[in-house]
Amino acid sequence: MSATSTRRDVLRWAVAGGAVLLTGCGTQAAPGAAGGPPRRGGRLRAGIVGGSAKDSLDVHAPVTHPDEARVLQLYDSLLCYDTDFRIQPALAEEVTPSADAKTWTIRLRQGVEFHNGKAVTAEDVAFSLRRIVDPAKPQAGAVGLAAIDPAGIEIVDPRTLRLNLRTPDAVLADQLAQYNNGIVPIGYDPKKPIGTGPFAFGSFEPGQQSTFTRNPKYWRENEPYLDEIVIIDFPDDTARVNALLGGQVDVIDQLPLGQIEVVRANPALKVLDSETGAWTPFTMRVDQPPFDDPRVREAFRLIVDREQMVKQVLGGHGVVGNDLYARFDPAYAKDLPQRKQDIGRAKELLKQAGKENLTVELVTSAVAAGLVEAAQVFANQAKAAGVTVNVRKVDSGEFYGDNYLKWTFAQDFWFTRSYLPQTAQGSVPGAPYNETHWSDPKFVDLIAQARSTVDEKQRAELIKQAQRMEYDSGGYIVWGFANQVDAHSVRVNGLVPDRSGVPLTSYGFRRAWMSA
Amino acid sequence: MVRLAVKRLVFGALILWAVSVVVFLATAALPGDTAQAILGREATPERLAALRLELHLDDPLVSQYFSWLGGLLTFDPGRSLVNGLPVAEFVGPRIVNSLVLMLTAAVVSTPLAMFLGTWSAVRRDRAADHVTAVVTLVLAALPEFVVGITLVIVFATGPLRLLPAVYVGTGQVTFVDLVLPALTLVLAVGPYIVRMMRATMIEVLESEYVQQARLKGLPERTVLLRHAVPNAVGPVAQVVALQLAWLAGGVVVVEFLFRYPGIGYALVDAVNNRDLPVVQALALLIAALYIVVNLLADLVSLVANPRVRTAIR
Amino acid sequence: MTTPERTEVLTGVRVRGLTVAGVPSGAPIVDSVDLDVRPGEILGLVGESGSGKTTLGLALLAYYKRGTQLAGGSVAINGVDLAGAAVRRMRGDAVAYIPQSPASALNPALRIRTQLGECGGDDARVREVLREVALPDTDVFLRRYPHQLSGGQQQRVAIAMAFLGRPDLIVLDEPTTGLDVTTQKHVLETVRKMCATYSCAAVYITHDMAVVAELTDRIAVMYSGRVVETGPARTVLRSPQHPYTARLLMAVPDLDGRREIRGIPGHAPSPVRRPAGCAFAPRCPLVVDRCRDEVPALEDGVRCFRAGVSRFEVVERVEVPVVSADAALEVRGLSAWYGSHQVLEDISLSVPRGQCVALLGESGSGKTTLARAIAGLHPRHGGEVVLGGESLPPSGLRRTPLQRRRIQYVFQNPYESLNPRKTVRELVLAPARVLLGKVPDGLVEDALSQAALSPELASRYPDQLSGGERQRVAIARALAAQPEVLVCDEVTSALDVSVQAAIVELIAGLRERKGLTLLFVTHDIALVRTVAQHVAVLEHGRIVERGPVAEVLAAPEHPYTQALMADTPRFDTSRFSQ
Amino acid sequence: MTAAVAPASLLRTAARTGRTRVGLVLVALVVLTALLGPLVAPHDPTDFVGVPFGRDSLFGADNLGRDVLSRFLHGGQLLLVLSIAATVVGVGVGTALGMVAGYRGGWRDELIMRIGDVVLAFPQVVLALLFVSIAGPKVWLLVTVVGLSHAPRVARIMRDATLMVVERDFVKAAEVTGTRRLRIMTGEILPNVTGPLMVELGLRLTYSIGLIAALSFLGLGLQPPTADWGLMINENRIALTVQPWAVVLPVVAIAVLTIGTNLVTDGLARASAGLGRGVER
Repeated sequence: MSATSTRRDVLRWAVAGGAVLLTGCGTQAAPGAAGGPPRRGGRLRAGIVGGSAKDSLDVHAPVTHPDEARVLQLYDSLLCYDTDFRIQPALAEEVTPSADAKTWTIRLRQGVEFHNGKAVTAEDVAFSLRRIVDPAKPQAGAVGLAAIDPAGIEIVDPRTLRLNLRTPDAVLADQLAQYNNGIVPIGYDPKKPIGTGPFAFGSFEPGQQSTFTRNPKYWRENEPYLDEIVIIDFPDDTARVNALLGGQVDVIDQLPLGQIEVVRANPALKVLDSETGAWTPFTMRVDQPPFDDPRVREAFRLIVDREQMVKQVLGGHGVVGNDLYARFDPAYAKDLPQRKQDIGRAKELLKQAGKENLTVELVTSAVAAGLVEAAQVFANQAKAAGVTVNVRKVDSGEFYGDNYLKWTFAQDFWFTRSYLPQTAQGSVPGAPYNETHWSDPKFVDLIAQARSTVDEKQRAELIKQAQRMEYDSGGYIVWGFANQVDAHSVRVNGLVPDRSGVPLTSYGFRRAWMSA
Repeated sequence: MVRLAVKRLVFGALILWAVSVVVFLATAALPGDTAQAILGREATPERLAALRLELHLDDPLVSQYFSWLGGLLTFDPGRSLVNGLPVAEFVGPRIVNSLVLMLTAAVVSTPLAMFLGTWSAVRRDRAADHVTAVVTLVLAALPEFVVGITLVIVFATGPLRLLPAVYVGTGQVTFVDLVLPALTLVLAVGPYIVRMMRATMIEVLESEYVQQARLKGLPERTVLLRHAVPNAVGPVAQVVALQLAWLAGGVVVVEFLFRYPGIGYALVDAVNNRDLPVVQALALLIAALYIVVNLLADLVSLVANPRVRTAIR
Repeated sequence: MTTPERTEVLTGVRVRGLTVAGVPSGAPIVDSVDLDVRPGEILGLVGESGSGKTTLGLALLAYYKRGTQLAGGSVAINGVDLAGAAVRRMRGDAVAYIPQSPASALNPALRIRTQLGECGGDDARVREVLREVALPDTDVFLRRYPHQLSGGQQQRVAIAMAFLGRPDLIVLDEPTTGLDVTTQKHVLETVRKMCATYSCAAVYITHDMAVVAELTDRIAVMYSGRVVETGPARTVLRSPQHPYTARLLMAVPDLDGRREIRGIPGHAPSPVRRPAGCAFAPRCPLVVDRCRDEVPALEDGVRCFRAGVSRFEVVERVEVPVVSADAALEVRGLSAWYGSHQVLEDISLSVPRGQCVALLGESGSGKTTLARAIAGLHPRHGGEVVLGGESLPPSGLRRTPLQRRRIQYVFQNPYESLNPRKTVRELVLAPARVLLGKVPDGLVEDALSQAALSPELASRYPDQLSGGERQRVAIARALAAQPEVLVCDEVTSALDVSVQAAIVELIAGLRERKGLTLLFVTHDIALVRTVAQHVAVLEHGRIVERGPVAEVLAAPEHPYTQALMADTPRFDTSRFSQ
Repeated sequence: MTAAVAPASLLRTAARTGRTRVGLVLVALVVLTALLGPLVAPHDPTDFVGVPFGRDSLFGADNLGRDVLSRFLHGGQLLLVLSIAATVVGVGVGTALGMVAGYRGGWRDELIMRIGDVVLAFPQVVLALLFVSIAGPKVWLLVTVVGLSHAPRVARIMRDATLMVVERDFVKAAEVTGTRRLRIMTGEILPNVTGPLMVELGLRLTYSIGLIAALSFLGLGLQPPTADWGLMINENRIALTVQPWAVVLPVVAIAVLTIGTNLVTDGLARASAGLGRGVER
């Protein structure tokens, strides 16, 4: 596939259909390249970070990492991302926007069945979408699908439905590809989870472990290879790594930096290192002093030594950022100059803003790998510019407590997303996670235009303008993109690097197989 | 005796009630609520509102407390806010697991430590005593997790793969799962008992009744086992009780390290989730455990030393 | 008792050159002791506290407490040397020990049956010995734990334990300490009977000369780790050869009141600081230079260069007629409680100004409670305490400083009543500071000298003082407040006889010279005669008899007083010194 | 005869035993490291000298590539200060309450001891966890929570000690003259409970060190990027097998300090018991 192909092309191409498509959101590399042809059977035990009594199997409301991993086994969405973070058809065979991006037509793949044997119909899709956007109980994906009007969902025929949107949305496909917007049958009950995924529900102990058995009728050819998956919760890093080292699990996600060398040195284990578009920004509230002065924001961006950040925080497992997210978006502004540390200029800007010898509090929490570490490195770098950064580490309960999204200077973490879906999440007024309170009317206007622009080139142009604005005066400091580092036993094959930022090839156990 | 026991039980109940209030207020004061804790990163105002409604979090605190207390008095500690399971059902197996772990640790460490302490006291100021003293001092000074990690490296992830490094399963623990966590606890708790036993034994060995027993010409074995040890058991029981009560807290770190499905693990999780009914049930349980263990220790003292019967008012 | 002299070599106990040293100081706690005890004979080992008598007693069983060790000499019983492996076999069999305090020497965790059973002998034998010591031999009794027995019963159990194995030697370490006189009498009778029955050699350790006089056949007097005089009891008591023995006898109170008591100045040295020569030299009235340089050897039963020079002098006591005086202190209808337990019932008492009333009673009679109620230390009482016509509030806290000042209280135990963290000066000043407001110059020195203490002691701490000095400090503290009435609560019971006599002399002198009114609480009927003009006998919280001392003691009317008079061992000088 | 048992002489008596001396040396070693460490540290504790967990320098780098040795040398001061402060708070409050309970008795005794029971019913770690979670990890809060969680334990001991002293006649002697209660407590009782008091000080210091280190370890203690031993252990324990020094150095320091204070406490306990009983009189 050529690098210049646009999403629209992909979708159109999807209409053409073909054998290759059936492997869908996977790498096109032969899965058995190293270990011979894929072998069927076996049981994979996966140690997944986090997990808690609050664990859930609800397709639309995963809250922990193990939840994500489970959802990805049980359910499919209409579309999905491949390992290069390009949208591919999944349960939908074709998804087509109208020219004004106000109407989207979805055509379902033929012959897909739920775990209980019921065929997937347009009614099920309508039920799933309505469940997500239900105003009485909005689900995780509700924000992204905000344009969908539950009343405007038209069933055209059992395999086709039409979405009449409230507002134009040229990038709805991105949302339909989110794992938490999976398709479930009418009458879905999270306690008896039924989906179309590669594995069917076996057992579930919140905070402990869950099992899944092979779905023999899975729609993708040959997959899955394994008979059974065991997903085990591991809130503690040491315990998770010990389980891998002790041979009690076959794969783990989020290998801690300090253990990479240990795993590398172990001939029985392998490291899976994926470059991603996941980012852990510093968030400056543009409506609060001292960050209401754009000069201060720029000064802070100039304070950051990004190379050092990547080296110290990520141990080199990542790439530097340029204060912009969505690095895999085709419209990503590669032409903007790479920002580099410039303490002199930063001091000058602070002086102009009358904010010399500034002291700020940086709120951090160990809610994602590297946050607390990044905060410390930044605090150290800021000293050179005469800025005192007091790191305040709070527990996750407090971080997401009453001050969530209101911290003046804090951090956050995001998986890989394309530009417009990301702005809908965090960079426009009314976005649920607008932690920087960024609300420039001109920017809002640009985004709105882009969302309703179906033409790729025009849209890319608009996006670039918006990116320029954020680059110059936004509230984010995007210092880098962390690699996703996982580890597995050498017996596990088929897992490949993946750009999504979701660990273990987006928990793609359907493609994994165990060598003898 | 009966009056004493009743009085102690009433006091125990009062203490438990005070603990419940403290725990309730403390959990209520925790920043963030259950809904925020469940949704975490996904806590948008709309979803928060919907979840709060679902979880009855908007009820006033006092009514939440009393409905919980009322439930407790009818032996129904309510349901977990987080996963909707009845607390008893959710916590029950974990209590069993923790008790099994703690009891194993106690059953192994107590006689062993008492033996070592006695031995050390008998060999007072000799090489064996000094070696025991140094070893117990060092062990007592090492944090549990260091001991635990070391044990894991030695027995599980290193060249010797005799035992599981962590617990993997659905809540049913087997003997092999128990070995390393229990051993860690034994090494954490034992040294204190050894030292206390040694000190008490030295005191007892210097007592006049031991002198009298020796002057009767009894063999040293009899002097030790019949005359000295029973009189040391009483005071040491108090220390053992304190250590067991400590286990209730110390078990948190160990359970985390070994991913052991017990109450310590569940408590940290419940605090993180702001799962009020579970936190309260567990905190009350730990407090109750403390009270029961102390009662037991008193009982042991009573059995071991008939004089205490008259000494207690 | 009728054993011929010449058989002494093989039977009985033979101690030669026995030396027990402290660890690590090496100072001999027991120094070169030679003793012989024949079968059936009771040897009284007499000594004041710190003289090493208990250490010696244990050494006779080849037992050395931690911190002590055998440094030389030997103990042989019936010709068998008590050393090495033989010891354990012989203990409980050939040798037995009756401890000072059975309450702490009986194992609290074991039943009487178990503890008796360990001493050899079958069940029948256990019951037999129990009957011999006049204890019940029932199963109920045998099932008891030590704490369920009375003090006298505990002591009898200890005696039974000792005699179970029919020992050749039995060591009794002050076995009647803490028992009331009647119980003491019974226990002593039991001991005497048992020793005779079993024809065993007994060493009876005590500080009480009266007990020695009544019980023992021979005496060994210890001073600072050495036996200074030994011989048949009669001989030693009648004509003591060693100056220490002589002075010691003069200090023993006389129940019959014919003799004044005299204390020995100074105090006995600890083994670590024993002087180079004779240990008694610093206190000896007959000391010569040689005494200070050279340790005298034991010759003819005496360890003294000036043996025989000293004599036991009887200072005849002159009975002073009691003159009438107005009451300085009056108690009217006083009752007192501990919780719901009434300890005093309707006590009325009058203390004439300038005179001494002795409050006589055994432990538990309520005498200390009465004293404390008067001093305001026991507010839970009814009735009235009247001082100089003024009724005092029950609680000391409610009394005015003046009222508090006028009654001062001296406590029983000077080791307990002086705060060890304060200097003598601070101690003496404390009540004066609170009660007098302005402290006059020289108050401390004045009070100390009144209590016959050197002013140099003012900078010392109580731990640096001997027991007698401490009690003097306590008295000085009371005097510093310039009281009218001094309440002395068993002030000599924690002290040695020689010191007791000196304190009694001091108190009597204070009354005579300063006109102090005294309430003297004591359990020792022998002291009453020496100290007081009036006596009130207290039994179970009631005054059962009262009157002038001479009258009451000469012809006691109440059975209790009569029993006290009869059961108290007499140190009857007339028996020896005619 | 024994000398007066002032605290100073208690220490002196204790220092005569070999173990106490070893303990004092160990404590001194760690205290000196903590006090002088910052002066001799080769780097600033927050400067980056290499890749995370790198092993270029003497003891390598930590999880952020900071010099382990420098962080170790900087990391002891605060722990010591906090432990001492918490100990002083705990033993101070506990002693005051224990003395009031023991001396005054009655409802005050009941009230104090029952409240103490409630506090005691929580394991110290759980108590600290709860309060630090509520108010956030603040230095004063750490000191207060750790201190106050000691208080009932100290109060129990001091109550018993006070009861023993109250029974003694010199307290009665002071009462009979009408000395004020506060004065009796400070002047008569307090100087006579210094034995158990010193032992408690030592013991609670040991526990404070452990507890504060444990809280730091659980991430509830001091704030990053502070160099702190407990925090160091927490930050680097994941790489124990790769870069052991970052964990081993603070663990050893804390262990040595604990062993040292334990030995000194032992010595104090023996000395005060010995003085009370009168060794070789």
